[in-house]
Amino acid sequence: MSPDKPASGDKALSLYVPEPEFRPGDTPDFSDAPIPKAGAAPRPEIDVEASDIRDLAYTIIRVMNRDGKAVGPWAGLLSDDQIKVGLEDMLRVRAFDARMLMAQRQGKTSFYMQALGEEAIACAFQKTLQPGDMNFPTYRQQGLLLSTDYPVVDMMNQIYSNAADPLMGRQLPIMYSSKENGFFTISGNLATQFIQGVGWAMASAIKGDTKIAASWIGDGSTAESDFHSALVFASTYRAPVVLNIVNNQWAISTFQGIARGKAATFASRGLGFGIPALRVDGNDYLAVYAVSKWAVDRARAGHGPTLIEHVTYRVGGHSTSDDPSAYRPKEESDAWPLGDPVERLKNHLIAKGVWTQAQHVQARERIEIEIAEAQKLAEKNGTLHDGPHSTPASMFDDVYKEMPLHLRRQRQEAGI
Amino acid sequence: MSPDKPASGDKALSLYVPEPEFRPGDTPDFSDAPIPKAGAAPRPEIDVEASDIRDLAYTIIRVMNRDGKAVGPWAGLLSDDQIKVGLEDMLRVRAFDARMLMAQRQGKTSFYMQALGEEAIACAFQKTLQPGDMNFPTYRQQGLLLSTDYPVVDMMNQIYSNAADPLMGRQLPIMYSSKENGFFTISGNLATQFIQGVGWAMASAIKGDTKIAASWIGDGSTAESDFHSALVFASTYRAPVVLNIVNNQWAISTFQGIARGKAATFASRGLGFGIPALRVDGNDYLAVYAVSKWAVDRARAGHGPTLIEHVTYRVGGHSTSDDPSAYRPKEESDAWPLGDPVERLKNHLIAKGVWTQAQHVQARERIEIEIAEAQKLAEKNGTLHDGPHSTPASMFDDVYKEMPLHLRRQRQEAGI
Amino acid sequence: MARMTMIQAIRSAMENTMERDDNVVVFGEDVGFFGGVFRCTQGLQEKFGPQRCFDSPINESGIIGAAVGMATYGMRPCVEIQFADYVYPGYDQIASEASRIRYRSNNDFTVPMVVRMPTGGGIFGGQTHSQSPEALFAHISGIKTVIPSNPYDAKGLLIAAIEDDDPVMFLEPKRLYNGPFDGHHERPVTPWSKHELGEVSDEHYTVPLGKAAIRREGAEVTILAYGTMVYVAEAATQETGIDAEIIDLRTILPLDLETIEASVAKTGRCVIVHEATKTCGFGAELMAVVMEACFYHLQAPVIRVTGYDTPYPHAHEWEYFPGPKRVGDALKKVMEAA
Amino acid sequence: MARMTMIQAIRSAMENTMERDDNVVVFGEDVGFFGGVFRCTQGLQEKFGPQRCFDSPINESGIIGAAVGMATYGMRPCVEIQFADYVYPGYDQIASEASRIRYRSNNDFTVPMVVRMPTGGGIFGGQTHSQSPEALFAHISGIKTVIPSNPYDAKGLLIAAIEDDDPVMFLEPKRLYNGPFDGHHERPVTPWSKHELGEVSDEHYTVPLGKAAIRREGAEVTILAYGTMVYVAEAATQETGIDAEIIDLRTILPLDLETIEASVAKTGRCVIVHEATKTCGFGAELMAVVMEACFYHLQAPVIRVTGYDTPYPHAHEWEYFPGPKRVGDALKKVMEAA
Ligand SMILES: Cc1ncc(C[n+]2csc(CCOP(=O)(O)OP(=O)(O)O)c2C)c(N)n1
Ligand SMILES: Cc1ncc(C[n+]2csc(CCOP(=O)(O)OP(=O)(O)O)c2C)c(N)n1
Ligand SMILES: [Mg+2]
Ligand SMILES: [Mg+2]
Repeated sequence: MSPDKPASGDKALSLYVPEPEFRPGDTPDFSDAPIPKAGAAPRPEIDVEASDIRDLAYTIIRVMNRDGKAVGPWAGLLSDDQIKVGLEDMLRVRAFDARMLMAQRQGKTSFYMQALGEEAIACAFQKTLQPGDMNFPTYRQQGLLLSTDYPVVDMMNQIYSNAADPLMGRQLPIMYSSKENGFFTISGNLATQFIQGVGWAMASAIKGDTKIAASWIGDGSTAESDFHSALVFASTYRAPVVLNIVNNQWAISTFQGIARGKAATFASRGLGFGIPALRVDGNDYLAVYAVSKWAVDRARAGHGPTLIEHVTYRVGGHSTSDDPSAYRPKEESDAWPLGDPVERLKNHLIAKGVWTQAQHVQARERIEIEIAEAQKLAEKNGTLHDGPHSTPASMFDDVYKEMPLHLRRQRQEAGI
Repeated sequence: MSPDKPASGDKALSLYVPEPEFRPGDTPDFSDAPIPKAGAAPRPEIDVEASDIRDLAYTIIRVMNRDGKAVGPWAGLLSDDQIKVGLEDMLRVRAFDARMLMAQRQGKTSFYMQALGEEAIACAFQKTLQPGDMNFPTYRQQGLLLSTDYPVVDMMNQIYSNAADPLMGRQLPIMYSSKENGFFTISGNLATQFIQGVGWAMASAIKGDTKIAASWIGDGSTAESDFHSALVFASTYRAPVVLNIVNNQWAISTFQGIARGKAATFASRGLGFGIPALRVDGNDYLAVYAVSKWAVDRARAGHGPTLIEHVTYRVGGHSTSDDPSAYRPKEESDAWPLGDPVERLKNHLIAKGVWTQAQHVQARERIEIEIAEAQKLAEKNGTLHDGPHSTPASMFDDVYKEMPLHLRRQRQEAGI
Repeated sequence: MARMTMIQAIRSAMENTMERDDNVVVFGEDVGFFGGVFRCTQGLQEKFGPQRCFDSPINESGIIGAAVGMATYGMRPCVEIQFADYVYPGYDQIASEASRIRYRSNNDFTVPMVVRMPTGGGIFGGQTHSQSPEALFAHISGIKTVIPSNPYDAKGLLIAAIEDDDPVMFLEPKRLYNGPFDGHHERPVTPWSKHELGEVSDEHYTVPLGKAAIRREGAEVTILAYGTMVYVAEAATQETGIDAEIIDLRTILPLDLETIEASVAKTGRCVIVHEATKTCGFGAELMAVVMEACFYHLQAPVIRVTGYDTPYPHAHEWEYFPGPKRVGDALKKVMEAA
Repeated sequence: MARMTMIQAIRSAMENTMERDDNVVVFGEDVGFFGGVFRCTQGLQEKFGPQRCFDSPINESGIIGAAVGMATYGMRPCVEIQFADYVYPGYDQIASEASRIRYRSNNDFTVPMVVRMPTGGGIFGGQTHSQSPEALFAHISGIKTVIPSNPYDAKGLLIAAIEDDDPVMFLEPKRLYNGPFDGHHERPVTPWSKHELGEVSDEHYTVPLGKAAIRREGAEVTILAYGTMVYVAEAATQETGIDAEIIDLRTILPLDLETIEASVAKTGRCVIVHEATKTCGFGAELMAVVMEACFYHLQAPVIRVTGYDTPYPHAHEWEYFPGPKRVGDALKKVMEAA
């Protein structure tokens, strides 16, 4: 069919399959990774057009420099006290994770997922919201709840599926729900919440409300179709929503190259929809706060959606069912150049002269005790395998608002 | 939760719902539409990186200028004879459409869809392919088949669901299939073929073959999730595929703003995946050919996928079930500045001095007679409502390679 | 009171609920300015503005996913999927999300959402404009599935669905939009204006979800049907002279078990009719219900008359479609048995 | 010959077919370097290279859509969906595409593709790691659906599925991966190495699609089961002392109608067991099949023992799971009846 080129001269094609740079046994080395200097990225007005800030989708917005100083146009938004609260929030997430990981190992529940190394993202983001706003989180945003006043013990009750579980033992551990605290019921199905958040935001706009939504997704899950649905709807209707991608570089055993083909950035996907896209150092609490606040303000002012890619690293296993040493070098998280979010924020406060190592140790211990006490309380309500649980008959409740006849019959037959 | 901003000061949100510029009764005026000059866009090497040619996703690559001259770096690829063949291909599509539209109006079949105004795209693209390559078309790429040697009468037999229908009357009219001619079986479900084409191309690469695939989609259908799946897979595995978007500005009654939110371009969606993206004047046969050839060569040379946005205008109704005067001004297609692809190519040949108006009329009449004769032949094989059709029993065939017992029983019960 | 087509009745239901409750919004492909490819939403954008009735991108998962989000905010979205055949890309949002949000969140979030979709065949729409996917909804716990057979019910059921606090799949037999169709495609179509169930009030009223209607009382055999098949059943009953009791299920989930059980207990015979493919279609569940509750009353095996287990063919529409002849044969067979 | 777990048997099937036919490729989420979250593809990338076994993006529609494209090229993709609960985003590519391409193109294009997916409960996986969606496949014409219950069958059926020229959904009861599980969760698990059906050849062999296996001959009642429920049925039979004939369907579509019909004709009683939710589950179709073919042989109403019509709950797994007690009660009831 081609008028000028014979098929015979063509060379054989071959499939390119992206591979991560390092596998177990390799020595990870990120010295080539382009890490822009803190303070270098400009801070645009919130009503900017996406096309005017394309570069922000390809850089990494950073605030804290190596010396722990906050620099550049994104710095200076939080008071010392607010920053200390942020540090404590992250410590709380870390202590909570450690305890619950252990509880799962001890057989007190079936499953757990930690956010180790990513704590800054959810904790800082939550502080940019107002009461009534709604997060549509994934399973790795416990920091959103843990930096509100949601009772830690209720989170544990849920994890234990015990008699006080607010979700009646119906959900897998960590699949919390709290409308009150702006935390949408977590789904086990990836990405579905990303478009739901957009829909919720559209509803707020239709009703002339002032509330905004925040959708959350992982790097691997951006490949899911509902990521696309969300961008299409958010851009079309300029929904008041912040679209957060947590790029922790891994999706179970699969590195980020499988979701983005080693080219472009996740953030840059927003540009094809005219959605402003910003890439931020996810291990820099101050940068996450500043960028998130920008996007939240933008949404609330009626300028529409923002896509944020939070660049971080998943330090722990994917879940308690996973052992990452099978597919990546153990040393990789240490080698990763953006460091630990808790250490970095601590150093910032110390550099500022408003915090000491001793205060830090004290705070950590206090929080660990808090968490341990909550755990004791929760375990009084039972654990997964030893019970007690909600009554078995409650299994039939709330499938519908009113129980239809066929379910009433089934419950009767079950004799429970 | 926000430390510094009270909810009370916020102004009410409101939902933005994009509207087309012109509705019935308005006088369409495109004098503001940015139409770049023919010949202005550069022609990069085929192994270029997407990030080096971002601008090509935001412009319109054009070859024929107002005087019908072919200008710029994308010009000069086709001989006069090849261009004449292209013109005749387009005339064939137009004559075919006119006849079949009429046949549907006369009650000889249930449904028809024309490609009026978009003929250049499929016709020019097909000429860049080699035997064995595979198109994954939508329902509006009849030009792909009509510019090969696929029998016109078989297309009509399919449209009539008659006794000679190669698809046994199983498919809605115009849902052709021809592996032999590189035309994948059309689906009624939008966008599914876009990722299938990527999979086919991946298979070719895995097998070390030299064949490439071309996927097709409409502007409205880029909103579908399988558009996203296709971009993710194509970019990850650098599949040898050309991803074609036919932006004819309408999706049934819905203008393109609903799929792209009045921002960015469809082409620019490729950039977020590191896929080179080119926007081309879809009514300019020479430009479509040149850009398509570039992308096909790129794929075949192993440099991976390209996204092409063909900018055109759907002059006719969406299908025979649609009357566009209900939702857009009748004059809109005339006002649209990129003109008619047949007229433009004709003028180019005349400007070159290798074609005359008389030759053109002659060619058109010859082709119309060809089509009319094919129609007569096809009608000898029957029409939808009068028959004859394939035997009713064949309805049960080919659901599986071998008919399972339950279907054998059903066929028996049917007594046909 | 006025005579309405099913299209007008459906539109009237949306209009009434939109008037009463500004949480009701309508969107979907081509439903805004144009009013929908079947014109069910015509005039709604004009009356309520583009924020209450608008065109959506062509993305069924997006339509349903956005509606789920809106519903959890507190609105009552009523969205249109252009053809039931195109609901599959949105199936995950139905089966994994809408259906389970109340349960998994222990009532913290709920999804009062309606997904309308034209369904069924008989219009020469070929494989992808003719499907009847109701069984795929009935298998999912947490959603309701409604299939009206006439303008009066369509309006009352749709209002009930929009006002219901759980997600409802609302399947509209497109072959009935303009008149009852009994499968006699060779005869002229009767318009709804000639049918008593075309008599529809402009006012707000509901027909309760989960209640079947007995369209014809009869003593010899029970016909379980819904949508277009109700009229096919009527034709077959008339043509065979068999005294069938015709039950129009209207809601297939929750199913009106009591009405079904009482009827089959009375007649001792049963024929089940639907357009969808046979294997694992909703007829299988009806078989099971009858087996479980009425076994000792049965005088003959229950018979299913359904679409065949093939894709919906274009040219052979009338051989495929379960028409009055096939239903009549089943009635005769079930009467002859035992 | 060797003793294999079901995981090893499944891996062996892929290895054998990949060796014999370089058109066989394997991909899915985490199946490449890591070898799959259940390790079913472990070692395949190392042996056959990353072009034959590779990780995919997390997009089930993409996985299945790409596989459809590859199959129409002429390859035989065997893809993994990480859990059956996650197949819904890819449902459109199954129900609208894979299933109909042969038919709609009149054999011009075909889709020899296998979609593997771990299915079923019993592992405290909660709502989204426990589902049994087989009925949603059985309702779709043009695809086959297979559910093995032991390593020997798993290997033979998977090879048959990969070599089959039509699309096959291959549901792997994950609770059986490491040993037969009879629902007695309070007892220690027996490994496959202690079970004769754990005896699996390294060589290529097939178990034909569409043929059921009679796991236990019996005279009093027929139990229709598949997957994990086969062992629950065995336990219930043993515990009640009722002489049941246990049929392991293995393939639910095409269904081995003849074996079912012969057995129920013989026993005159039938109990159907599956994990999936009841309404419109595959048990409904089995009910219908028995009703249609064996009505005059039946001495008692057929009983379904299934998952309840709720999402799969986490804490109440064992109340939800259809265990030997519930199946035993059904056996007793069906024996007492009439
Ligand atoms: C629809 C769907 N497909 C697959 C899975 C299985 N799965 C659970 S988490 C996960 C990886 C997600 O990775 P990412 O989005 O990067 O998030 P992270 O775990 O890194 O936070 C996968 C594949 C799922 N839960 N849902
Ligand atoms: C999954 C799916 N959803 C909806 C439809 C109904 N539909 C058919 S064509 C069409 C518009 C497509 O517009 P576009 O992609 O711009 O292509 P064009 O018709 O302009 O060539 C719609 C909504 C469909 N066929 N499939
Ligand atoms: Mg990740
Ligand atoms: Mg279009």
